Amino acid sequence: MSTIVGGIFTSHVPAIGAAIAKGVQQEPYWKPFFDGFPPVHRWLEQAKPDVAVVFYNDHGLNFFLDKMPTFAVGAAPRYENADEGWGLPLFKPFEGAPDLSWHIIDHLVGSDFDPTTCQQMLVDHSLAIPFELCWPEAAAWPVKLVPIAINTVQHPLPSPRRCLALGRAVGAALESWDGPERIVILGTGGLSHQLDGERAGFINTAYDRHCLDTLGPDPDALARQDALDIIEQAGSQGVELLNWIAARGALTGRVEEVTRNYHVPISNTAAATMVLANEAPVPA
Amino acid sequence: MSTIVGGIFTSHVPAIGAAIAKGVQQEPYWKPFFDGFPPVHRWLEQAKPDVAVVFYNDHGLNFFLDKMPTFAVGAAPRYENADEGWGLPLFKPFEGAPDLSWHIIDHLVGSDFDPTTCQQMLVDHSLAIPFELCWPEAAAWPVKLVPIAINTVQHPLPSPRRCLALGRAVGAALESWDGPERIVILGTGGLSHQLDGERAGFINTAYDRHCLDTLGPDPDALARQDALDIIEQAGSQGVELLNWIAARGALTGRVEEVTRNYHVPISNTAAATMVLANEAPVPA
Amino acid sequence: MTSPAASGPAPRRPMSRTIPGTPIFDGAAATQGYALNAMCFSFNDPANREAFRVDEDAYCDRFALTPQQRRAVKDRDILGMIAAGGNIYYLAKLAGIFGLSVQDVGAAQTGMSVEAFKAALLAHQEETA
Amino acid sequence: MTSPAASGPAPRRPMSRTIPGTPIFDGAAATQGYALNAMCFSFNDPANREAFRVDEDAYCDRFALTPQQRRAVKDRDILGMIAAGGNIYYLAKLAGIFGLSVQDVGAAQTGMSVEAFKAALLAHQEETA
Ligand SMILES: [Fe+3]
Ligand SMILES: [Fe+3]
Repeated sequence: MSTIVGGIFTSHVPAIGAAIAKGVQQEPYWKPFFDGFPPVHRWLEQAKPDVAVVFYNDHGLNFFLDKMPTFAVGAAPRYENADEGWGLPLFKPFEGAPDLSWHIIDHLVGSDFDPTTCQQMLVDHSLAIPFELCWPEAAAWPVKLVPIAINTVQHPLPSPRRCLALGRAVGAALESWDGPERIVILGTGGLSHQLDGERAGFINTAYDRHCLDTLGPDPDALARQDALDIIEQAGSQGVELLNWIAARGALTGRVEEVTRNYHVPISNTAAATMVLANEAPVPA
Repeated sequence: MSTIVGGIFTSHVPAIGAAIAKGVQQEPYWKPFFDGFPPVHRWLEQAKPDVAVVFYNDHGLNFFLDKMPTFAVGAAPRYENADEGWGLPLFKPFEGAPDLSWHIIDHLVGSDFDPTTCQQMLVDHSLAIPFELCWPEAAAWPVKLVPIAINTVQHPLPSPRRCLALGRAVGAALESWDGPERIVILGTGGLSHQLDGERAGFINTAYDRHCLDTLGPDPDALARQDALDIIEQAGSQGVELLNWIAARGALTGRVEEVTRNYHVPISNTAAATMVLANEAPVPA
Repeated sequence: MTSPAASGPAPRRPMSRTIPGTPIFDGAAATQGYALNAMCFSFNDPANREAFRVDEDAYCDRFALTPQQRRAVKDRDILGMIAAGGNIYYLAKLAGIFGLSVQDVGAAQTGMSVEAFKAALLAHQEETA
Repeated sequence: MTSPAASGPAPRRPMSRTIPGTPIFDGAAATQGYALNAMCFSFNDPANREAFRVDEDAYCDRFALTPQQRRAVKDRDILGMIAAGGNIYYLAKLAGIFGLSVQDVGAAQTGMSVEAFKAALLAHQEETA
């Protein structure tokens, strides 16, 4: 029987990757953000996941508007990162878990979700930077990958309620998986930020704190907003919170907050990091 | 207010296109099939649709296994046919109805469907041949197009129940569309046939007749089977019946059979044609 | 286009339900067959069809076909291609290069002559009288 | 890659809800902006970035940008690109070619100096104390 060990939630700003590449994690601008990660590393050492199921959003690397999925599930034996337009150094490749991917896809389609399945898929910084943050200096990633991309780019976006339901269906699929794997869930992006329009630079620390406080104990409360409510409160790219909500849904047991960090700003973004451990409910 | 005039259901075997290109419609092999269409033409002359919403399946022209949607909705201003691998003559291009496409997509995502949206999309014989059959010798297609592709290629396939629900959600979207358009629904493919495996050549006329008898009055009965039940009864490609079931769902009123034709074989296929007129229920 | 397979195909998982003589192209088959299907998909482009005709081996190399897939392609063995993960919607494009109609393909898989296969199809006509 | 627009962009439909200063990239915007976004998507390939740098006009021609889109690109006018249907996730790739950081892009859209824009971001730090 597989085990869902918990969820890691973190921002994925490209500048974080640049800071890692330059080795400036201890400089005053960056230290308060990177200081959030030693507790994550200690938790990972004890949780020992073998597989990461990652809810993220593609930023125009693998998907374009000719074929724009609402939800896409990777089912490849291997995933590569690639140039996203800025010629930055590439991230290490990722080993897939296609059998588990197909198990999840079978379960999703059987539960009235309509995913796009991807047997070949490039993954961008929004998946790779959280890996760099979780497993710095790894020669190879210590976990296999099942990537699940959520459309946060083109409206209509899936509703927060639908994203939570997607996560819960993924969680149910993982619970019914026969393998011995220890599975960690990642949700990447956010929190509040806005890159476009006259409101560019918008940040809402009160809303972010509300989200951090609510995600663990009452995700349904976050799912009662619609996507435009989130955009109003968290900025146009703050809607990447959808990835967090979906990831939270995949934690099917009793969750407990292990660590959190919140620091403003990283680039244009209110950066947050949180770990929720997932304890299977004890049978009565 | 738009009007859903009815649904046209027909097989889409590539050989039909070849027969049209060769002008052999009146030869003994083909005549019983093409004889099914004059009543369709007469109905179309009176129904006068402006837009066709077409449920079909892509045969490896626009979609490959790298990005394989369960449901894909076109939202392009124009669609082209292209070489599907056999170098056959190409079909005329299709004018899109992007505003209506987006209205449908908004409604679908708002109703917990997870479509892939396609602003650029090639459409294959399974869409074009039914157009050729409905509007032979048209200099340009007299209807605009909203194409909706259903995955019938790679399992897990969407369930018949999900396809019927998809069609019903599309029908609800069309009913809430403010434009003056007269809309015809097309469902293409089937009926029983199987191209692959030791059971290739499988045809099941009793099951086909059951489907033709049931589709209009009781589509939910067809939707109580699962996709593998259909494959068992209708052959692996007979599962294109999913397109018919979805198209039937989009007929939201009282349906009445206008014409039907059933002829075996066309190529390896039991070929069927049916028109169901859609009468908006009279308000009490 | 290259195959995503890093270390050979995964073994096909057992299907929960089988329908005799009827391949189900599920995730396990799709994983196993990716290279072959990718090659077949490339045949939408006539230049690729020509390249295959000119040097079949080199073309199979380009898509990193598995030995099982190469053998089935070399032998024009449709059931072998399907057993190696090929999907009929893509294989149909390769069959076109080989000059095979869907009746030829059907006959080959059922072990019938093409005439017998066509006659069996026509025999259903009586049921529609 | 060519634009699918047969006869110019459709007019943007009115949004049912607006959030001041916050573009919503919906179907109407996506229809209007397809050519511009397709060009920006092409910049994932460094050879395309170089081709744009060498001859900007010719590159815009290749993607059949609308006059409104061309003008906004020529003027490095981010709000103009968005008004012409550009989506920030794709425009970010073009901004990279222009050597603009996300702070530069933010400052340009808000009418602030880059220093003032950065200072406004940093000012939120107090709220987290
Ligand atoms: Fe992001
Ligand atoms: Fe077909």
